[in-house]
Amino acid sequence: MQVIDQGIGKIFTDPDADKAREFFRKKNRKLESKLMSVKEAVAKYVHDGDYLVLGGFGANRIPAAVAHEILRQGRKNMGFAGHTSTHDFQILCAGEVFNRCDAAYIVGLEARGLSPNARRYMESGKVEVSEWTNYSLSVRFKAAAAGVSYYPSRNIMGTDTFKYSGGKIVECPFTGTKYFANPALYPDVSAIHVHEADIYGNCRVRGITVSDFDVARASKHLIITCERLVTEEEIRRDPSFTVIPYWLVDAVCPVPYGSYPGNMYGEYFSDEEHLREWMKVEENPEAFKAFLDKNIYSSKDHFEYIEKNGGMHKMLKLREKEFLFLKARD
Amino acid sequence: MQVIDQGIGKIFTDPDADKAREFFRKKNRKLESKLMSVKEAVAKYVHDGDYLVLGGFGANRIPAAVAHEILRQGRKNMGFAGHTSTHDFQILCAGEVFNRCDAAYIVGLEARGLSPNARRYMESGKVEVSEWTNYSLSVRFKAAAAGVSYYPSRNIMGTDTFKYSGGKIVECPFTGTKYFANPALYPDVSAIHVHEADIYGNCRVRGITVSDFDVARASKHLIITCERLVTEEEIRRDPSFTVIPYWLVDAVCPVPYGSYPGNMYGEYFSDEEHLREWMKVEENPEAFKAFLDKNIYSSKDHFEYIEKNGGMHKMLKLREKEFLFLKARD
Amino acid sequence: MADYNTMELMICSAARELEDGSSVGVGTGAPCAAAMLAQKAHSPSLVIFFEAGGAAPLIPEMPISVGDSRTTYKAVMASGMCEVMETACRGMLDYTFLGGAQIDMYGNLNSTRIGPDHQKPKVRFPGSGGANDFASFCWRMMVMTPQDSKRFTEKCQYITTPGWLTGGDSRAKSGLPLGAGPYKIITNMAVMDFEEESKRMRLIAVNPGYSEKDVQNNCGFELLKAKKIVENKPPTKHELTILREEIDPYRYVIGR
Amino acid sequence: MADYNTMELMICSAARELEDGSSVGVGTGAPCAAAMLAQKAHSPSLVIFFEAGGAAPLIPEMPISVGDSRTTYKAVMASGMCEVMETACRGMLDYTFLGGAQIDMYGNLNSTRIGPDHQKPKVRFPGSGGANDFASFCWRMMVMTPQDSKRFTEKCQYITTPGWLTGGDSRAKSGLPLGAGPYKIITNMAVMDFEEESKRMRLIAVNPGYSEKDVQNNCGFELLKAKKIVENKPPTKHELTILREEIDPYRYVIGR
Repeated sequence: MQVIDQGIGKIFTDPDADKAREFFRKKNRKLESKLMSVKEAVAKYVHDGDYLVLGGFGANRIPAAVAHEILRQGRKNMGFAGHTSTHDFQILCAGEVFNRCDAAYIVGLEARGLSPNARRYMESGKVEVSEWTNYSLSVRFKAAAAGVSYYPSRNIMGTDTFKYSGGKIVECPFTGTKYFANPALYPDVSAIHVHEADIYGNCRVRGITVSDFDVARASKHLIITCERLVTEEEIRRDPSFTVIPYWLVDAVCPVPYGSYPGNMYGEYFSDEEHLREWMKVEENPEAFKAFLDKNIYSSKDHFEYIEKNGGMHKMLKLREKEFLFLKARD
Repeated sequence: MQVIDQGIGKIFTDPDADKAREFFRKKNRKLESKLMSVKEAVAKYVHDGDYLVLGGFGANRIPAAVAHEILRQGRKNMGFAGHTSTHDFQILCAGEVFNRCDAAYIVGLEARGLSPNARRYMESGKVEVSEWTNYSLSVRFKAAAAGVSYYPSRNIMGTDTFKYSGGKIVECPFTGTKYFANPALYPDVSAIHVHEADIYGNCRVRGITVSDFDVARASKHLIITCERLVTEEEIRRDPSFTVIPYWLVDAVCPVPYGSYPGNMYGEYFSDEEHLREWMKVEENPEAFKAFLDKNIYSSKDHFEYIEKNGGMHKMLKLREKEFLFLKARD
Repeated sequence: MADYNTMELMICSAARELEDGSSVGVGTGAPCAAAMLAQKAHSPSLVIFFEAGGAAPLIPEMPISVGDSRTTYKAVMASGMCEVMETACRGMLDYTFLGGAQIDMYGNLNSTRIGPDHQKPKVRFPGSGGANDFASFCWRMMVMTPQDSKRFTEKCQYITTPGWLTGGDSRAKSGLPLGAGPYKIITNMAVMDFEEESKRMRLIAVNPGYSEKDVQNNCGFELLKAKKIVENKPPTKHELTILREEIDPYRYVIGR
Repeated sequence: MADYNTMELMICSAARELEDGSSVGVGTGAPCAAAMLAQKAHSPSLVIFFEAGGAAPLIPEMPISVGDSRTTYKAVMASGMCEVMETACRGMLDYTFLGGAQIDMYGNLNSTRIGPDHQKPKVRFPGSGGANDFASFCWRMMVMTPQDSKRFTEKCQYITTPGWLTGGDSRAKSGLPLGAGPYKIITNMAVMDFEEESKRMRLIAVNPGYSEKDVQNNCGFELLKAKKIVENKPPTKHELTILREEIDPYRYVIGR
């Protein structure tokens, strides 16, 4: 195919669809329980050097428990998709977990400002970066979910975002229109937090799905954390609601309040107080180290972390915020 | 772009994404009632020569009332997407409504056999046919829904289905893998039958969605028939369930039992007796003409058609079949 | 021992190919019966997909349409055509069962037309539906069909659905996903596979009551023959009981 | 008359651009406040989209994230990123509001980095997020930004998000959708549009209390000037009441 132009960014994962097929051919399709702890799931499916994706949207429906556990288990040299990655990005930067990054939205926490530590890490030269946009990363997942090696899109062209991407410019064979070719992104492992799952991994999500539908399908291994376990019967009662079917899933970890301190649609709002504290303490590397020790490294799991930050009282307050009984930024 | 090979089939619609954008730029985004009768909707949005798509899957969740009304209003020279089109195809062939067809699955009614009249029509030479597969037609809708002029897929290559298609073979700019380029299909008008809609056109669908998510987005005009009107408040109560948002929709026509004689998930099963009668009577052109006169041309609407075929007693029986109290083929 | 008909034997032969924990894309009729039988007899974890969107249902009775409510009964997911076909394209579907009006020695299928004029065919059939897609994407494509020399033809008048195309490495060169292709052909008389290099159809098992010669006489091209041709095993009582009592009590498929 | 601050004026100016029945893709902060104000003041049918998937919500209070629960409160649909961006790419989104650390005379934006070494930047910003996408797809891109000559720069150190690129027909040639591009730039001092042929930024309105010279002095490149430069209308009482009492009672956006 005639390539009109191409970016200089690296492609950190292999877009080859036949190689992905060889992997998926061997993926387990048996209906068997995948219940395990987050600790077990990370030990089993997240390896040094793997390319990682975290679902949700930065501080909304994020697999926070998995991100903390990755730090506790000391994973290094990973690849990471910065696909509106905000608080999750902040966590991974704290552990210097990755050394290559597909950046669409990183280092910021939206209206909350920029993370000093994430900026330090990204300005250190320790991380190799290719640039994309949120939609282009979505399309890269969508192409992988469709089992192909690329999909075309109409964004990005003409900018430095293109120049530092790993994409190429091609022409439509029907209209001659130029397109940005997005290479498929098949992550080695992803973690997604959902509202409900059964022990086999059939999942339901409420509210926005962001790119998780495609991320789940594109990923070679998939760790699910869920607010609530439900029965298989409940899943089969109405199959219209299933977003992620069990054959995509490798681990199911029940983690109530698993998106904390992030927002979980219909469940609890984000803990803005804690997120502000996190941003603030990052300004002082020593204090930040102590903060991480307390909240992540010396906590044995997500529940201990929550306990240290207000426990069930805090959770009830965040639930009141979610339902607008309290203002979001209070 | 280098084209390695291409089919000889015609592309009946313009895949140009910029032209589609110009149309959609002017499409109404106001939140206003689109309630109207099927008769009004067809008069307003279905024109001679238009390219038409009917949602659902042949005899499952089909907009039967719209198909009948198209015959009553005598539309001709249309284009049509035969995307697992079974009983709906049979209806349109009875009216000789279209003269060009993108064929993926036509003339058959799956396990029920082949439609004698649809076969006669398709063997008459009156219809220009391009060949595709079900998935390729889905991808053509998906590309249009994404606002691009093509998407690549890995099927069809090496066959006569490719040869008689309007697609082309290109190479992936990353891997060199060959792909079938599917030209985007932006229908002039589509009709989709759904479970619930509000007066603005926000729709919910239960059970399989087939390709309707993409068809709704790809279409320049969209007619919705629904089993039940619901309030806007009910739609907004949980936006997770909305499949088609109102800005895609031009007409909302409440038609309870609107998929009859087709199946409607969770509502009523198909009327196999009536479908068998239809197949049988097609063998005799004279009898078929009388049958059509009775059921379509002399019926003023879908309710009269249902009344002539067992009315509410029949509907109750089909509901019992749907819930397995009666066997499907009884 | 002979208390079964050939359709029952074909369904049982097909069902045995579907090992536990595998996945299969099926249509209505005999393929669906085979998948249901496999699931009830020996492969409880068989994942059944229908092209219209039904995924892993607990099928309560034979569907009439691959999109009817039976195909999503107590299913794990009610999705759509892209979801199912893209699951297949990612390499997650092991098997599919297809059919056609014609089949050639490379397993290519015709379900589109008879007659040379595409715009005015002598006989128009439905076309691909999802057959071309499943055959392109699923690792192992199987065919259940009656055996006669008109159907098993030297050259399909139209190739709707890819088999091994013109044999050898032609399929790999075509651009279709690597490693997938026709696997077994199950007829009322025999079971065939495909010779590894040439990709030509090869006789590997003959059904009780038929000879190798019967099979060749009812085939419009020369069949290769495996070194050892076995006799196909008849249905077991267990299989027949499930098939007749649970799956197709009205004998829609097995009775005809 | 002067009982408003420049942020309030900017939000009111921006809101007035959003006519009833149009659609807009917004982020958090001032753009969201402008869209909310438009909806409450004069455009009840304004369709608001958030890139994470929220579509047509009845926003109860300012969101903190474009994916938080406020963005789908009583929404018409909770979807995903592809759904929103593809709706925009199909041509269904009329407007978007963006910002950046730098903007040049063609409306190109930098929100990625300062410093020449991409792998070791002096300052790393978030990058595109959905900004490049919205700017590529939405018909009319607008920017709300404080005006100073560092921000309004001759040449962005990095173009994250496309404006008119290098002006003239360069954007049309780039492959980006035809007819879309930067429309208005709303600052604390003025409103600019883009001259039709050259696509260079052009002063069209000055805010009360500022002169044309103030604007040029706070711009790092030469601004074109419209034949007639008007004085921008101050916020009305009605607008201010809605903005202060309903939209941003805690003055998160307008107070700072």
